[in-house]
Amino acid sequence: MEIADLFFYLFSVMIIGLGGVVAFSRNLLHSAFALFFVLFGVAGFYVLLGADFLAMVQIMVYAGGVCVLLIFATMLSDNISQPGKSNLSFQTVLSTVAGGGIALLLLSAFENTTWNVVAPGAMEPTTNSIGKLLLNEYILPFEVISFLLLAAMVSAIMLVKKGENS
Amino acid sequence: MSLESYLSISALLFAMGLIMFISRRNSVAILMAVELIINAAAINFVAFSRFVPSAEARLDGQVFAIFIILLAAAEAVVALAIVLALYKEKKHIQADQLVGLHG
Amino acid sequence: MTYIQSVIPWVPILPLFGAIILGLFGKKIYDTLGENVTGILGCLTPMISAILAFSAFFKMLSVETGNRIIQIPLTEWITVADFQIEWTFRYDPLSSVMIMIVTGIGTLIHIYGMGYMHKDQSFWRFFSYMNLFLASMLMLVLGDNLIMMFLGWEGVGLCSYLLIGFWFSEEANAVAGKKAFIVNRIGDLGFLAGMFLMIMYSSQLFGNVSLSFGEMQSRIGDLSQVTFWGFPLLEVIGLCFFIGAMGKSAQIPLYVWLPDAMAGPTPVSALIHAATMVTAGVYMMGRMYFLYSLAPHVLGFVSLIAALTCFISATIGMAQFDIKKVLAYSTVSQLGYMFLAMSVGAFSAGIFHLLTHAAFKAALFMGSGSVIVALHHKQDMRNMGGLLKKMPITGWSFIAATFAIMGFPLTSGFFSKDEILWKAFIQGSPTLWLVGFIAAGITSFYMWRLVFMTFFGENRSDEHTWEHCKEQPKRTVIPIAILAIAAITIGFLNVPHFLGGHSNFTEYLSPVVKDLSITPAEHYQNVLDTAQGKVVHESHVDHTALEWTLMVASVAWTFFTAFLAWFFYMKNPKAREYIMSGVWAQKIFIILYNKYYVDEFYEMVVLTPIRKLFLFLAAFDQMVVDGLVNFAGFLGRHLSAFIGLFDQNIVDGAVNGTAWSFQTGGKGFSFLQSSKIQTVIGTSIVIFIIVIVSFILYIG
Amino acid sequence: MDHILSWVVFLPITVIPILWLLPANKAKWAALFITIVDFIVAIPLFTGFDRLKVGVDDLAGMQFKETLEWIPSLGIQYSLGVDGISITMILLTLIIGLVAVLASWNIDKLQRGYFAMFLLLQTAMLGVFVALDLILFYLFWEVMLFPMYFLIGVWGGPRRIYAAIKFFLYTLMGSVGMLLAIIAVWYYAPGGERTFNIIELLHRVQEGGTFVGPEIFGMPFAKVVFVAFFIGFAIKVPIFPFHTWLPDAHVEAPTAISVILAGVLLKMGTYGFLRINFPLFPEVFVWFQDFLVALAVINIVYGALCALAQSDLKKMIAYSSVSHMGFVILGIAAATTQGINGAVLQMFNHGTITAMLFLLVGVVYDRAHHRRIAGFGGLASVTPVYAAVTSIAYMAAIGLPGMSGFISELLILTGSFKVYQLPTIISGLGIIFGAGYMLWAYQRIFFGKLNPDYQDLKEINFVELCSVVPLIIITVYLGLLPNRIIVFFETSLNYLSEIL
Repeated sequence: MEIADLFFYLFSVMIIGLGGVVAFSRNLLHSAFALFFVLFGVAGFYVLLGADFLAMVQIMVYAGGVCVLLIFATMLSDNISQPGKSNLSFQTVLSTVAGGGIALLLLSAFENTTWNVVAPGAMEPTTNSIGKLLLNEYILPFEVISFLLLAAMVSAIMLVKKGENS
Repeated sequence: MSLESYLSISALLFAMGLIMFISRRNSVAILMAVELIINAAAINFVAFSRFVPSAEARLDGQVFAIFIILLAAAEAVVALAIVLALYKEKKHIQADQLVGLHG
Repeated sequence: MTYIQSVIPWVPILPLFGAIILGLFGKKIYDTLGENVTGILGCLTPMISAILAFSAFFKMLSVETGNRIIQIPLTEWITVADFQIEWTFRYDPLSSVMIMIVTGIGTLIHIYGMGYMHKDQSFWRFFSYMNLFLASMLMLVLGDNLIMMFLGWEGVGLCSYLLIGFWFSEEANAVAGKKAFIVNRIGDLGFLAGMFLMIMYSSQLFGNVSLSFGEMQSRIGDLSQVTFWGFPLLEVIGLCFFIGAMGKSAQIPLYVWLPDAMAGPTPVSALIHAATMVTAGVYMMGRMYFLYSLAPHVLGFVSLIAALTCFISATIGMAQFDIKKVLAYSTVSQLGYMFLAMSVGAFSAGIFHLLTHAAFKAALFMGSGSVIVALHHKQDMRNMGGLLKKMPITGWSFIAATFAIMGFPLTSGFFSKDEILWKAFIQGSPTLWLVGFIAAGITSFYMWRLVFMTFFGENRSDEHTWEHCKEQPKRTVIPIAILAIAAITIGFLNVPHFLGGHSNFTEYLSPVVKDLSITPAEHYQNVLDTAQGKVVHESHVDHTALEWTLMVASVAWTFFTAFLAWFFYMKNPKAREYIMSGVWAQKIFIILYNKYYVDEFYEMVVLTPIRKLFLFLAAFDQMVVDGLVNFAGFLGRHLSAFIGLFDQNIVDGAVNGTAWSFQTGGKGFSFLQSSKIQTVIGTSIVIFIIVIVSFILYIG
Repeated sequence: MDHILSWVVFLPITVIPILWLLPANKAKWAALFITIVDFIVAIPLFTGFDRLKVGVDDLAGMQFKETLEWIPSLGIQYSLGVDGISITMILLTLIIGLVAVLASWNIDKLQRGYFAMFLLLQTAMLGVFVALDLILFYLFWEVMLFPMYFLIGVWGGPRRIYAAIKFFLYTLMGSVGMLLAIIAVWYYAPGGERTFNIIELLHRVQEGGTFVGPEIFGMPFAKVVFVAFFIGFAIKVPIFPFHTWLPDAHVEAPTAISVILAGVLLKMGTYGFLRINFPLFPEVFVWFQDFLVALAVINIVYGALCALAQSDLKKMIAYSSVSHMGFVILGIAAATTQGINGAVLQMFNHGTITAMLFLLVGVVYDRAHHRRIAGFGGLASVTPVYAAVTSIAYMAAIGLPGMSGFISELLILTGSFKVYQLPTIISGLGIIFGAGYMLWAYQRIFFGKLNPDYQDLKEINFVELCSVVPLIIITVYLGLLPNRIIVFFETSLNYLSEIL
């Protein structure tokens, strides 16, 4: 039971627990904050898996950026406290069946596939190799992503602005 | 820890995201559900990149994860912009009433 | 030699430059520098080329007769495989005579034109066209091969079109121009056919063809053996070229355009339709005498056409009242004479008559032109008369020219026409001579009728024109006088043997144009015999006595008809009314006056059927061919409409039926149709799971 | 500059995106600029062209070759090349393109769209003449249709939709037949190994290879494929039964487009004959020859007669080009050296002369907004310069010696006279009718009394003049010294005439 396994269990409990809060809490704000911490858990996983740069990116971009944005959104739309129960009992049944089915399916798949994996090597800093990788092999996606982000930003502004003057 | 454990955790997270996605009425909640699902996928990527046998493809998973995060960010931005625009328009963002495209 | 070679190319090119300069900048020159300068510029280029032409002629005289044929190659024109045509000029006695006529008379007419076209607002355009005409006529005459001749041939056709329709504001002139061009074009088709035959067979026999006259002459022997569609080749080629000549030189079937060409200004009629262009056909036959001398049947046909033209146009000329129409028909009849000479093998006589005719006919036309201008563009002889007092110089030169055309002894017309009649008698047939003889009489009758009606007797025009009628300025009158003098004197160039001369004109032409001394049929027979090696005896019979009698007879006959004209028109006009009053005379007069209704005949036989044909074809094209396409479109549309209908209620019906059944059954699953995104995702995942699970369980 | 052909072909379309950056009325300057640049870029083509190389069927003979693997699996290459037959056509296309831009100076509706289509058309046309691969040839052939449809359909006259659709469907029908023929030729290529390259196929045919294939509807294979190709090209020429689209297309098309239509598009049909159709099936051509001469004579006389009956000036000129193209067919059908040389020369001359005619019609149409010959009268007194220029153009069209029209007609008639005497004489009648309708129209428009409502008709302006004058210079220059251009295509065509 090395320290790593311990952290693994800690983070997994954190993710699953807070994931449940996000999913089932009545109050939207609660779920927003819960999501914030779930992201932290995931970042922890990344560290465990040797992706230190990725964890940092996750925390900064995802948790810091996107999650805050979500929180803004929940704040702006005033009906936070409105009871979150689904309007149709049928929907909850459907969701549990779908969710559970997927989970069971995946878990059974994991069980009986033989992964040809190799024992993980030593952890080494990944930042500059990721950087090199990004700018050599993955230059095209890198450029496209930048273009995409620009487009997203512009469209977001347009959407909101159009709303303004109509 | 072994690969399966990471994968199983991400599967659970994925399932929870899915359940939330289907059952919640509030658009913002749905977006959160999407975030969950995306993170589940990212975990898988990183897990595989960690345990993948070939040496030179070691970091590909992580690069993909980065891209996923970026994309998620872009997606969130746009989705929220739409939601807010809708909100301004209809004063509510109940997913099941927003059925403009209804056949 | 080199002098000629350097000078000759300039003769046609100078007027061409003149035409281009006047054409492009004429308006500006006319507006800025005024009419005189444009006129002088217009006359300058013909004058220079005239000087060059005469100087080349005198230089030619010094060259011994042996090598008088000078070719001046410039560049290659069309070379495609075995078809090599070059730009080469050919200067030999025949073309020297022709270019002297063209440039000499051309310059005089240009000077005359300056006076005639006074104060006409498109003055500059007139001179540009005239220069262009001179250039293309010189090209025609100096061309060494058939294609260059054809270039000139079509060029003069174009210029005559432009000049006839010069005052284009009246529709009639434009129609006359168009008619002239199209009739010429029909003739040119004959010319083209002749050329193609020549090209085809000479390239077949000899590998390459350049259509130059020297080359054709050398190959004529072998070509005479070949037959085309059963007829001897040379006959067919000769006929085709003659058709071209008919179109250009207005012989019987294709002469209709010449009288209408009088619609153009008088200098045009003088230059083109009297002196130069119309003689192109005669020149062509003269140039290709070697071909015609081996084609006796064609020459027979030519003599028939020539005699007919000579006689008929002379008769029509008698009945015309428009001064220019009379001269036009006299030109057609004189051309008939020239072709008559050609048809009996007297090529040089034909060319000599061409020379003399050019002189006196140009003088006559210019004289009539100055009369018309004096009477403010009235051309009807019936209200003229007694103009001699008012216009002495024009009058007397007109009379001198009439003496020449009548064939008054020792005048040019006498020598040239008498030569033709004589050759027609010996080498043709007595009937040919008779027709020519009668026509000569009629010619002198209508010429003197014209002179008496315009210049003598009392004045029939109204007071106003009578006061204004005065002698034309120097510029118009002097050229007429010069030409009138020439008409009288140039006869001595070719005094025949029996009158003591030694016809040095024929001598001069001899290296290029060899006359036949016997009838073409006999000549052809001799050629065949020599070909088979049989000995040929040359018959030398002395005919001086016969010549004298014929000459005296024709002079007497022309004097008599002149007297008749004098008697009817001067002595007592009442006698004329008396004869005219006769029913028969009236009928004949009407027929003659309406030109045997030839124009109407052509209209009926040729033009209306073509007009009907193309209207029908256009309609056919519209209706049938287009119809087919539109019908296909129509069919397409209606087929689709029908299919639409069919589809509508039969197929659609079935579909609607089934659709209705689903409708009700599907209510239960309507939630599937709802657009809520979540339910859609959910159900699809559930279905996905079921599929995967069943897949694993049953197949896995 | 080894890829000169590709440059020349694709240069025009490079400017299309820039058109949208420029303000609308500047679009025409861009078009003018690129056509001039295209012309200059093409000059080494003509100076460097080796006149002695015969290129008809041996690959070495083709000049400025470029080959790129395009679709290796099917053996389709992007191969361009030029030889005697196509060099003059490229020159013609460039000249006509330049002149047509000048002619469309006062297009005011949707200028950018107009010039985009125009440049696309220009590229397609150049492409057709240089393509050596059947599929590439077919591609350019189809691409050419597309802009023409819009150019006629949008910027045309009153009945433009009908004319555009008719033009499009007609040519499309033809080219579908052609596509099938191409595939048949590819599939049954002699010598086993399949190729689309025209020159390669021709080479094999010369080696004695024949297209052996199954009977189609009972008729021998080679004949059916020949006829399929023939119909495809005949529609373009146009030849008698397929010509009805031409008058409508011309009447409705704007001036510049009918200049291009008559100037270049008609030549594609005859170019197709010379390049693909006839050399590929020499023995079938011999069987087809008499019928082709009959068609040619009908084309000449029928076209001339119909022209006589037209009241619309543009329709008359359309029919006159049917008649003139009939001469080209006559020249090709005779297959003698003079005949084919004359035919290619006539293709070039007809291009320049008819372009002049349509430009001049455009001049009067822009001012009077109608084309009825009867509607005009006595214009010569109001617009002398315009009258003079039109008279030169009409004289060139009649085939007056001293102008290029005469040389090519003379060569064609000489060539065809050697083989077919009577048909040549009959087509000689065509020349007379030609003189008839040209002069008749000229007289009705320019001579006679001045039509009152045209007193103030403006004289031909500078832009129109500088689009017509170069053409006149070319016509007169080629009239006097035709060898300058004959020498370009003489060697190839002499060889071609031996094959046929």
